[in-house]
Amino acid sequence: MNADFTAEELKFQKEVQDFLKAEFPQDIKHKVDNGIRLEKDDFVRWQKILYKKGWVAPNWPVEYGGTGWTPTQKYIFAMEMGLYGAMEPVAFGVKMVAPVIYSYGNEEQKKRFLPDILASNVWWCQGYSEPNSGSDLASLKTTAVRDGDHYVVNGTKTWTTLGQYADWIFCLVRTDSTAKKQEGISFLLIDMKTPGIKVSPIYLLDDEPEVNEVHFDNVRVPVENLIGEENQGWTYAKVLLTHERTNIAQVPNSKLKLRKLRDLAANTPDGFGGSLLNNTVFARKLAEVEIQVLALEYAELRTLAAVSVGKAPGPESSILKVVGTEATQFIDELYMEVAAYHSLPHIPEQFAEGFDGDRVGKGSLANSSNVYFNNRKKSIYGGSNEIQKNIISKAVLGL
Amino acid sequence: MNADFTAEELKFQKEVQDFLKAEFPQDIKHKVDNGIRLEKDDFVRWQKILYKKGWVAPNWPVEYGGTGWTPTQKYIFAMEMGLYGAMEPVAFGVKMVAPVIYSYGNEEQKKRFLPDILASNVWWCQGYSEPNSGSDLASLKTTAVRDGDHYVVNGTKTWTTLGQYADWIFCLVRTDSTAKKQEGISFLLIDMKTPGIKVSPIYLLDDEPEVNEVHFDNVRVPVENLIGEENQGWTYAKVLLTHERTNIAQVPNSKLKLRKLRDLAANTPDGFGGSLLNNTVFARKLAEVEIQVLALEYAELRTLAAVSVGKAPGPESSILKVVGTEATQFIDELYMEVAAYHSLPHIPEQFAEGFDGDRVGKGSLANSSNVYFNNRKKSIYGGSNEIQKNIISKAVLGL
Amino acid sequence: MDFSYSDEQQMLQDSVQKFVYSQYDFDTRRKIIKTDTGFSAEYWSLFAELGWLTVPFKEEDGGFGGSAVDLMVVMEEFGKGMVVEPFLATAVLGGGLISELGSAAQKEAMLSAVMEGSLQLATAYAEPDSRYNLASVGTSAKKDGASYVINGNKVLVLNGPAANKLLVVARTSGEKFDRDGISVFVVDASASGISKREYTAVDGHRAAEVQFNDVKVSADSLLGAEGKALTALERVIDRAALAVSAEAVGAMDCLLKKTVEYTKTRKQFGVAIGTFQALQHRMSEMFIECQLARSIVIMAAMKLDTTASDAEKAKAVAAAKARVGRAMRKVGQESVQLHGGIACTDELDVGHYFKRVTTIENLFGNTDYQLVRYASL
Amino acid sequence: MDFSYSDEQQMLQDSVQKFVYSQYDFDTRRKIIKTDTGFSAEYWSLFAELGWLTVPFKEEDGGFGGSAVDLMVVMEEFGKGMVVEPFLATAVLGGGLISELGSAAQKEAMLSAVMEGSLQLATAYAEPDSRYNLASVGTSAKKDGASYVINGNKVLVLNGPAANKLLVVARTSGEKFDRDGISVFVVDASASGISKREYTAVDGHRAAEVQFNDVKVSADSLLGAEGKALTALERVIDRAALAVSAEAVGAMDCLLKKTVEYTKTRKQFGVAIGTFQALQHRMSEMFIECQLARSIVIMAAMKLDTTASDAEKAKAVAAAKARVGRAMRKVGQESVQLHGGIACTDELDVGHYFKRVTTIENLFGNTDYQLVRYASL
Repeated sequence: MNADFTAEELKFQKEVQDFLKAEFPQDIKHKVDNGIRLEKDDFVRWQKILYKKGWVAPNWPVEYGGTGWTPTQKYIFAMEMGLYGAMEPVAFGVKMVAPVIYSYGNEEQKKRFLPDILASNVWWCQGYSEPNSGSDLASLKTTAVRDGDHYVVNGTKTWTTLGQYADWIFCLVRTDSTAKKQEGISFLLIDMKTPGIKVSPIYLLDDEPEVNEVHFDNVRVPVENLIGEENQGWTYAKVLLTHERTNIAQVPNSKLKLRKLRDLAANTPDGFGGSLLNNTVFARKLAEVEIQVLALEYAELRTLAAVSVGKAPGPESSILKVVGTEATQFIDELYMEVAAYHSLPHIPEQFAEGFDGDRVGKGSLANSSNVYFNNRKKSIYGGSNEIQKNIISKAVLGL
Repeated sequence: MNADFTAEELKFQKEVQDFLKAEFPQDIKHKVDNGIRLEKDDFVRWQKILYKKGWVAPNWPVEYGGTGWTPTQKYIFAMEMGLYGAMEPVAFGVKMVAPVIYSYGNEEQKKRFLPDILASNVWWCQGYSEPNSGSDLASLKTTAVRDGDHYVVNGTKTWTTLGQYADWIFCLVRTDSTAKKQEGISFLLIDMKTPGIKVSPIYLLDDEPEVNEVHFDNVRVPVENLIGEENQGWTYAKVLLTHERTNIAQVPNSKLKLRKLRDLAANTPDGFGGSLLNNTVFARKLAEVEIQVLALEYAELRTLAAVSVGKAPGPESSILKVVGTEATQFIDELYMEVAAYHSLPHIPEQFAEGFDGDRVGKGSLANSSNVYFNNRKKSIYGGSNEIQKNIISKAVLGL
Repeated sequence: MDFSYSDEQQMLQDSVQKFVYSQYDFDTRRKIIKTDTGFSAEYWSLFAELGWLTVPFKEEDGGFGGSAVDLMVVMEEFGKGMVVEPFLATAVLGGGLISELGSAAQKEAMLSAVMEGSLQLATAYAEPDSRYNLASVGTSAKKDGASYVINGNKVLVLNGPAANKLLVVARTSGEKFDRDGISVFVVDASASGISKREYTAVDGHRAAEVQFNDVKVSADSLLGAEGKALTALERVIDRAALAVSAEAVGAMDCLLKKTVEYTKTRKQFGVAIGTFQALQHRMSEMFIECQLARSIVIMAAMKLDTTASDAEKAKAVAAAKARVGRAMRKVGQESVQLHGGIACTDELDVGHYFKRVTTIENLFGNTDYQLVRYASL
Repeated sequence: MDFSYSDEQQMLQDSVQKFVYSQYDFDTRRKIIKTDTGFSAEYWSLFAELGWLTVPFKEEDGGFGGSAVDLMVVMEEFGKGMVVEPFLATAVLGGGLISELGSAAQKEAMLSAVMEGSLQLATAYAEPDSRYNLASVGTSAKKDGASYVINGNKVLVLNGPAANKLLVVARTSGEKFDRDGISVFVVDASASGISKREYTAVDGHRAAEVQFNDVKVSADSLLGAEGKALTALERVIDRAALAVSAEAVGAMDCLLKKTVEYTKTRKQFGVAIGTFQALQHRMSEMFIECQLARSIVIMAAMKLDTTASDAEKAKAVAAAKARVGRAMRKVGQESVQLHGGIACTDELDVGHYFKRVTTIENLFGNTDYQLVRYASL
């Protein structure tokens, strides 16, 4: 057991740092540092730079474009990206649909879809949840009925993040309504330009249209867009859910947020002549969450280490989801606490590109409540934290 | 709505204070103030003094020896008693069996038992729980089989607090094993001197034999000791459980403990030249629990006020149990925190009457862990806090 | 000791409750928030007509009586409707300062206008550096002949956009943290040298950051004795803290009720999620929080209506605000969590209650501030 | 970065695990605690024989290697058995100070005896007023010719009753809170002027309060340079804090396992209580606490074995002790609550694990102390 990086690992770390400093676009960095909303183009542009470097998809098999890194290298890469504020590629393509395609798709599908995902030529979104399914995902009702060489899709998907930008959507659809609920589900790729698809925005608590409802009205999807076998979609989706859990702990991001928070607190008067950081009650809380993130980091490293010696990422990884999201949410609370009165304004234009009016509050503090509100979703989506606790009690504790 | 006492109430408060100062025995007060264990005689002696004054049982109907006080007077009395450190009469007689006797007993039983309870001539204990019943009280298995003019009782009762001192025990026994579990239970009074009864101590985490198992081996109990009707015992017991909840919030006691804690913290160095009370982190926690007890006090007062205008103490009073026990337990944690290293010794003899060796730790700090360990029972007994939450969710929220 | 409402209080409660229930549903509120002013002038007139704007004021000032319990009754019902009309800013904060500090002439001139609904007020006290310390005043008011000249920046001026007059807390002498030397001035919102950065807060209420650049005011705009305003300001802010705590009690009751109802109807895995014991226990804990919050707000309101010392009253309010703060966080977060995704949308009222209680926690001293303040009193 | 045990570590773990499993069941422990000395001399010899007493020591001192990870391996298994033999007091604390500060001759004279099992040590550092601040030393050691004369009171001297030698932290110069001027002396337990108030702690371990009244020791009993002992003492106490944190990880694993097993068999209302979702979620949370505690202890142990600065190492230990502290409280309390009454009795092992983790939280700085310390480092 030892915590040191090898000389090669240190060299690699330096390489990542240098790359980020040289290649992460200044204007995007400015946005990230100041809490300004990122647009589609920012994500695409940055992913194309990563693509040029060959660093889009560390977890993919090398044959499809993966990096072939060791677990430690992957950890270093994710950590340096996160600490620098560089975004990960949007997950829906790289982390979510791609593993299903390269694991269960046919050669034709791999060739057709994977390169465009890697190169950020196509924007994907996810069609899993439905208005009435929620945590009980397998109860989904969107149907796909075979009609010659097509499936005819009808139904509504919801919580479709950034669906307004998407070229393609991957969906779970019901192809056999007589089977048990998990057994009649198929995995279908759908071109968003197909007639009959309508996207309507859902405004979240920060008043941003981050997610959408996607309605399917007799949408005709070629059968070659089916992944694997009909009615086996649930099996594939479960694998995808495991991949989705990678970096669900969000340690690099939390560390960056904590670092910024510490700076902000050091520069925030406590109202009595000192700084908030020197206020013991605040400092104690900050310490508590810093330590929580540290414990989480090592819990994640231990999981990765277990995976690297061939163990599957077990249900234990549910704790990464629970603890990671709760840590994020607690950090959000501390931002509001630093912001105090300045946590209350709702001035979205101040956090849009090109704003040059009077600013309220230091840095992104005037957006701290909105961030807090928005991030309440984290303990709900991706398998709610209650579902994760069910998984732990059943699959780990055997209750 | 107003928070002021009337002139009469203030006069009554003064009367209680004067009475306590004059009549609460100095030697018992010394024990209470220094955390020295109280013996049976202490309880009996003090109750006899209360008896002389007519103040043993404020909640009893006047005809049996109650005081006829208004709810505010009862509140004042309980608060002054608690703040002075004067013990309430042991609950098993006055608060637990007596209400069942005067509500459901016959005239003969009332005459036979109530005066001795009031005068502290007879020590009662409770025979409800059994090794396998726990929170599912109605699953009890101790049987009472009719045999002529007697019931023959067999089985084991447990968690019988101070049973080693008891002259009598009131028991729930199964008289019909064919009925539904709640419907075959009877309420029986049993003389502890009856042949076939064996009391064995159970040592709790503080190593004290506070509770006992009581074994019944063909114990013959005269039928005239049955309260009310055969197989109706569960109904009576439920009423008793409501009475048991009186002062379950333990506000006066918590207030006294907090007051002492504040003094101790003021006189405890924080190791850096200040006092623990001036340590903001500690002071904040102390404030939190003081405020919790204050909120609890008003929650209890609101319940009492509702009762006084004729409303039954509803399932809402479950919150008094939950919050009251948790507050006590949290205060115990703060005592350990003040005690620091001195929370660890286990020196029971130091807290027994007449100890004159070297003392370890200030006041009763060297017993703080034992108090903490012992009081973990509070969230378990009297209907565990989990049961209380079940009650709230079913009976209050309708879930 | 008496926990029942007087007949007048009962009537007041019925009246506000009826209004909220029948005229202030969630859609109506949503429309009001989206108007230019962010509140309904029509409803404001109705509030005046029904006498609600007189509630915070003493009888000798022409008010309903000014008891804290009365105020609690109104605010709790407002909390249930998430009422955005500037009752707090105008009648409790601004009106409160005039009532505490004003001369007979000033009261005559302004309080009746407030109670009639024709005068809107805003109080500019918080500063970028002050956090919750009311004595931390950097804004200066310098005597200049028969006038004062005010310079400084104020933040979170509630009702700043609509107010006709601003009550400005400024330092007339002393150093930044001195308790002495703090004064309050009544300034016309249109006075020269005032610039406002107006905004909508996350809870839909309107506020502004206000800059004072050489704003000249006459000596008679001074409220009370020069440099002696702090204790009155503290009393008024505490009364406002109690008011929003009572509002929170109303809001939390709605959150709990809505959450319980939702879990009874929302089905997952073939059953209503309200049948899951883990959720039942959490709702029981929400209920406990609601009950304790209500209890301690009643405690503080009753305490303010006694003849207790200022320190005792401040301690009672600190306790209430701190305890309600803890309850709000728990009840707010759990309501959203138990509803799931739907409560994360702008569409459902639950998220808006959550925003309002979150705002309340940050107003007039957050939980930790009040805990430490309680400990120091 | 490597999270696997070396072969030696794996063998060490197997060896201790096997001992605890086969020779240290709950009844055996109970009997050991009730003996006069409160530990088993036979087992102590066995520890020496199996080489476990060499684990905390460097190879150059004749030890196993002295890595923090090795120590973690042993302590975790000890935690599962609630081993009461004075390994911590003798080998980690006392032996650690000698290893840090001792001259070659002192090490020669004492460390081999410790590793052979023939010398028992105790460290007298905490004082009635010191709380967790190691620099707060009121006990004085005054030079008197070729001797020092020690006066003062020490509390919670672990293994105080059985120790042959006491390592006494005393001030040779400076004021009470100065970091400079703190020295360590090795004093014979039978030296004249020492009086002990011996007791059993709530967790069954033995300790003493020790008074030093004009205790005269020769100059060669000084360990290291006069007045320069504090940083070494801090390192040793941190190592002990890491050791008990690892012990807690073992104890918590047992608590969780026993609680899960119990709820699977204990029936109420006709079903095993482990089927109640509210309890399932609470056990899931206990599992999370156990995993986070284990993770952060591994972090701290690995950090101690690097070449990081003293401050970084101290910060890692503070983090671990604080986080484990929070976990212990939750896992301990929940284990008792979920077991119900039976866990409140002396009879069941659960209560004893609970006592031990409660004790550990109070040793070497409790949770809040470590959090504030972490923030200051």
